[in-house]
Amino acid sequence: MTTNLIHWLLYGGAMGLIVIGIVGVVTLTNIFRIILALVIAEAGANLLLVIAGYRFDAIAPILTGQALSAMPTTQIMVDPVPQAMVLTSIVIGVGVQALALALVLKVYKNYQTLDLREIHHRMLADIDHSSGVISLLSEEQPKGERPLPEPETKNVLNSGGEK
Amino acid sequence: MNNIAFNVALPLLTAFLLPIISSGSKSATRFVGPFVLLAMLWFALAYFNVLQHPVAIALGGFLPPLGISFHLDNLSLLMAALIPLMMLLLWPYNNREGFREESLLLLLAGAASGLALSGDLFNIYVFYELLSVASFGLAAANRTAAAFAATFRYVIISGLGTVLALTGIALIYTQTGTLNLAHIGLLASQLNNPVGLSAFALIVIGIGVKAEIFPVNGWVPEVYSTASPRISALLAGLISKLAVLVIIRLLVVAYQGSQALTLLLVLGMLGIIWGELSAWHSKDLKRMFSFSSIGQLGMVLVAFSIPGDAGMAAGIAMMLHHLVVKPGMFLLTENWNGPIKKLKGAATSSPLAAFLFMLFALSMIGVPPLPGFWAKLLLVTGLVEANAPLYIIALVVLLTATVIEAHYLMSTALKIFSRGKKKHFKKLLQTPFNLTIATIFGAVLLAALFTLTPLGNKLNQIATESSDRSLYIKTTLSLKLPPQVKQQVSKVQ
Amino acid sequence: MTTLDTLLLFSLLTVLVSGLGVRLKMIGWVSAIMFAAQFVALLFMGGLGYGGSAIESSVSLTILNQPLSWRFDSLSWFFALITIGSALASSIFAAGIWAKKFHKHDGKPGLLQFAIALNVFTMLLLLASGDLLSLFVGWELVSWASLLLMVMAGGSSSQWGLRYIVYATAGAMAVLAGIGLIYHLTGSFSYADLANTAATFSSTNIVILSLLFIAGFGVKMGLLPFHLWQAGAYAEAPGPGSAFLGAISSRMGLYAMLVVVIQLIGLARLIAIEIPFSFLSLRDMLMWVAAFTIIFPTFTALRQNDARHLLAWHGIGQGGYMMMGILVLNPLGSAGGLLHVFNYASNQAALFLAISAVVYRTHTADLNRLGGLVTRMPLTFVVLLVGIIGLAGIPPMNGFVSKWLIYRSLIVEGMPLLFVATVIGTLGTILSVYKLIHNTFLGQLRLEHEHIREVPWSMLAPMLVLASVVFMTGFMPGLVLDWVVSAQAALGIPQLAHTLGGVESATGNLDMIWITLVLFGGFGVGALLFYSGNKAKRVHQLDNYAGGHFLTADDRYHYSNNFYAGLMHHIGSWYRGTFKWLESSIISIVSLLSGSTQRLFHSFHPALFLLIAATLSLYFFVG
Amino acid sequence: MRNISALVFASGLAFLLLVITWQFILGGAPMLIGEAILQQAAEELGAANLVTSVVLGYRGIDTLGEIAILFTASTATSLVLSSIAEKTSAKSKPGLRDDGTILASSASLFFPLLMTIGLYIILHGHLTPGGGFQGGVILAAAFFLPLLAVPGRGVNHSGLALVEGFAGASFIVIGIIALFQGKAFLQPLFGHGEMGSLLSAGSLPLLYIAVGLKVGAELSGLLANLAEPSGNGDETLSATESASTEQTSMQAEKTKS
Repeated sequence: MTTNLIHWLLYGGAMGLIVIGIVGVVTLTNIFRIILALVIAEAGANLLLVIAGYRFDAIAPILTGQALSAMPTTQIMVDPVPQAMVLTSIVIGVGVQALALALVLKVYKNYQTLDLREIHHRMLADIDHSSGVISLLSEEQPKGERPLPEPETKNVLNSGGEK
Repeated sequence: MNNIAFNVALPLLTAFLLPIISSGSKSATRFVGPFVLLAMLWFALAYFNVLQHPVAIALGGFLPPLGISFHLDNLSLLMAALIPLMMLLLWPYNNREGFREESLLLLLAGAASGLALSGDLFNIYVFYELLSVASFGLAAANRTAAAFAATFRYVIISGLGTVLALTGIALIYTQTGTLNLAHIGLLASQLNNPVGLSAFALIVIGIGVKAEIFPVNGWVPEVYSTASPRISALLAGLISKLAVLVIIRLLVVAYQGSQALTLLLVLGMLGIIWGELSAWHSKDLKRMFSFSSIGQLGMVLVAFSIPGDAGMAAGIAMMLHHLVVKPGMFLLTENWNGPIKKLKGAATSSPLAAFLFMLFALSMIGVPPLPGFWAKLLLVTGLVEANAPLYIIALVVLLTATVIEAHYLMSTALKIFSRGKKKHFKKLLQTPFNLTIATIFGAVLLAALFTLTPLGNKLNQIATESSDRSLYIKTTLSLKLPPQVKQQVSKVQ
Repeated sequence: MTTLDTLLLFSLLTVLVSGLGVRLKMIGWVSAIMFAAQFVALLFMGGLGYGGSAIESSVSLTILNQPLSWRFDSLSWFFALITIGSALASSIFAAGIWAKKFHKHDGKPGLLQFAIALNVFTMLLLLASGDLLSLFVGWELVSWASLLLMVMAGGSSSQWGLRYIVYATAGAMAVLAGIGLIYHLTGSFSYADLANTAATFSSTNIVILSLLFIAGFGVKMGLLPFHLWQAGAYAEAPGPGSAFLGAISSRMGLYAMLVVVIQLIGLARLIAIEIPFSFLSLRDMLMWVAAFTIIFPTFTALRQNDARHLLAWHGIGQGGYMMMGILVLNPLGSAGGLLHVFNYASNQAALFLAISAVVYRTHTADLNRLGGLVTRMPLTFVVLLVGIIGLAGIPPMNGFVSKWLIYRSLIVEGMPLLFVATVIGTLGTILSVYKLIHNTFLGQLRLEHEHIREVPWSMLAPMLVLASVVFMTGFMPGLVLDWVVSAQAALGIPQLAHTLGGVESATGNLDMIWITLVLFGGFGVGALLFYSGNKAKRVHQLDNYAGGHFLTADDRYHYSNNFYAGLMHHIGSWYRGTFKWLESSIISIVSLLSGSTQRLFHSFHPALFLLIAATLSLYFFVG
Repeated sequence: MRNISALVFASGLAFLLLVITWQFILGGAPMLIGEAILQQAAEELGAANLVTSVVLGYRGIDTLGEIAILFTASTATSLVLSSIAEKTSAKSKPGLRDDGTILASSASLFFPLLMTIGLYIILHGHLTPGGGFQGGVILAAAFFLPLLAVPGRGVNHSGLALVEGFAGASFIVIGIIALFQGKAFLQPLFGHGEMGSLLSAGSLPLLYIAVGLKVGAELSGLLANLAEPSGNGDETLSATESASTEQTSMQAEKTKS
């Protein structure tokens, strides 16, 4: 029972990290912090992975001392596979984070803000501009002059009379 | 001397060496990539001749499930052949800026091949991540402010997705104690519980970011409208299919229960509705195509959610059709990127492009006898055959979506074909390079039209083969199981 | 190589030749000759018109394990005859001088010929379909081929074309769903399997199937409420194109409905199904749909000020007659419905060509800008007159015969309300065609039309031929009734006993030869009286005075504006914008939904959706 | 609104995940392949560190994918940042800014130390905890430390590219050599040697050296790329600016709540 509880706490901690990370990504607006939140979530996933190979009273899967000569070892070892996987996934995480940071730098350079809302706004405006579409968002912020519809110059009576 | 591992090793090797090559000779940088892709194509095609039944290859000489194995059947080889082919078509031959884009494309090719071939869950995850990072780089390659912002959002949602997928993989590992897909398939009974199914859901949502699955595809319109058309074509055409392939493998091997299928069906349906409705509302071609791509991927998902061979055949057909049509369409957006209203006279300035647009649009709507129709027919008969209320709803959704699709595509087509002012014509002229590639896609579509019967037979063969769970398991695990595993397996059973 | 192969090959060749030579000047005549060749090839299969057995095509395909085959029976032959006939007439009309002028006004006469050829080919494919799959392939091809014809004029026609294609796609999808359901029930797409197992289908399935198919095929026929696209789409095509489309295009829906609903599923099943909480069977409901399809569009036609639109609106209403006749399902009614396909096609082609001839000379089809052309274009006037008499169903033209059959069948079957409805429709037809001929040919000649002449012979010839067909088949309806009866036999429904002059059966007698002779006798007497009296003095129409004032060219003494003002005052609100609310509400729903769906993609934090999706799907599996 | 729904759904997700966890804890996680590997890895590969056998042996292709990801990330980063780099070089390059002699000289002092440790860890990857990744990171730290101490000091990018290119390539080439010997791709070469000694475990140490160099070069390249713009005068200013925007956004959030 205690083993189960400890296990559960461990797993629960990993899951908790994941959820915290996700909540961070969703609720934060500063893009640098969003990256940090992502890092937390990744840490949670990695933790989960490494716990999957955890055994009570087991040693690290490295042969030392007499174990070297007495193969296969009699001592209980933890699962080496998740450890290898975690190694891989940490490095992967580093790569992604570095790229995300580079993007943050460039986004900041271009938009002079770290606020995701503002960035999103400006990005949509940019896309609309480059595709020549009048932005939906521009309705909310009119830019001074707005072209009025052309006045009806035709005499309605004349044209109506013919029809 | 022929080994499919080259399809992964060679592009990666070349990509690693590309910076060094480029410091030596600029022209070599440009030609080494296509050369490697041709070699990859040759390797993949060479296997088609040899392959009579699926084969597994143990990498590093370690037998699965301990080591990682590649699973070679018609479907994975088809993808492995399509990857270099698409890359060759969409290669930046006229890029003089340096080696980075080429390098990323080669990495993408290697990762995609690995993804298509791999039979190990974590290995798939690694290649998926490699694929993601390479596609992030390519998405930002335009270097506009909007492209950076869009890519950043893409990175974040994709990163969260991979966290979920990794969680799913960890859950599967805790349930089965193995990562090899075939081995997981053997132990599938242990996954038919809330934990296993949750793992599936997490993986679907996570990988679904790339597969443009419904709620996690917020990045699609942004990235596709900021990236260059070639990259959009690649992402929408090829990469999304590979992500779908992962889901199918998992589905076939481990999750044949109705609950997993229902999840896919619902997500697919929502994707169709959302994608097509949004596409209807969009006012420029790039976003229209991105949204319609979401809708199409939804259809693919719906197809795969049909149990049995019928669903597999329909799904593969839809997938291949979309793989040809969507890149062709994206290539046409290069100079037609203004609002749709201003496309008047486009047909006069480049009639071939207008013809191609019409061809792609008709095939996408599913007008017989174009290939799109047959794919849709397979889907419709499959849905009717599945004979469950939810599938009938999916049918209604599919057919309604087709009407909406017909409306927005045809209103665009009619704009393109209507007469416009002469002074706009120059602006609407298509660049010959992109037009040539789009023409090739069109030609492929027409070629498919004239070889429907053999294609259909091949499709059925592929579908039966890849929906055969026991065949998949047998193929990988017939490579002599290590005694311990055999023991454990028998114990578990 | 069967005769059917020859026909299809000729048709395909026409498409290819006219497609390749789209820019050549002579292409009009070349394709006209090739249409004639198709016509001859069709005549070689003439045995079908007199009860010959079906001709199989030697071509058959297997795609994705589904066989596709083609064959021709008497019904197909009957429809093919009308198709190629009207195509031939339109093609000849468009080949000569008309093409030159069309070309001068930025049109592409070669493309028109190509479009007609393509339409004919696809229609033949549809008519020749030997299973549900080839039926659907043909159906879709026909839909998309007619889009080409509709939008080639550019301008506002593209809007109508778009509307059309959306309706057509919706219809096609309904058909596809129906075919899918049949596939599920029978396990194949073949006609034989469907016919064999149809009796075992449950009532629910029959209801779903018939609703799907009737809605799907009904879109092309312009059945209410799917009729809004048709008039504009047909009318805005280039003149001869309108004639072709108006004559036959929407009848393809009727053909498909005949094959699937009548021949394969069987009308008896429809009669057996009662609609809950009403006294109607499913068949009765459809008949009422047909009745409203007759009335509403016909009275809408009354309101049109464009001659082409007026005619096109009639096309919808006349389709209702055909449907009505066939649904009666006694020998009289179904013969009437089928006969009306032929009669209406000849009338409509003649009328559209006549209007095109008027447009060719005057450059307008606006009924308020025409008038008095009878002195300038007498032969065109005659064609139009013959055509409208036929359309209105007045003896001695052919339209009377088919309508008489339909009325008679309704009376015989004891459906007085439906009979009244059809008569009301005919009333509307008469009123509106009167408006047509009055506003174009009668009354005051406009000053700007003072110097126009009759159209050249290349255009007159097909018109006159069509007019004579209208008269001859009215005079001797037995000629066509032979084919109709063969078609009835092919459909497997009771056949009509007929003679050369009309019908001779227990349920009704009609001898058109006798009626025509009496009528002309009457005319002869009248003419005798008229010409034996004082010679009339011919004056110019402005050589006149009214209210003590001499008339000038500026005075409009010919009231063509706001025709039937009084009638409109009373009934106008009844049908104005009928069912437009349906279309516009669907559009607003779609645009509302799509706006909100796109909002989702514009929401600034996509990760939220990931969270929600993950939570919900986990809940789905765990909860 | 968004925050509330996020919290609601997140708590739902957390609850569901915990429920799942509780469900599988009771069964106990099986260790199918782990156990098998523990038993036969030493025999098959001859590496004392069994994790290394997994990383480079059983899951060698994962490792290849992983270094490829690092390479991709660095290529993508330099692609993203390249326009900045060009701009910086166009502007007057700021001279080396000395941030203090103590910092600079201790950084140079640490360099050999870190290099040694890093190389040691890499070389003993098949014997003791550690290996190519861990050692590579330390190598990168060795290169990055001087850069932190003396901002604006350039990094020899072409040298790094050379190292990372050749290191990555040699990993694959070792794999391909096995292929040419008629073995499978990435199959370990050479004999096992005496277990526990430095020269054992066949080609695994070679692979780890390649990985270590690759990771080291990759990470230093990445860090240098990210650090380069901040060597610029106006970029340091932007950093403070970003901090201030952070503060304002925080304040804005506070006022909202």
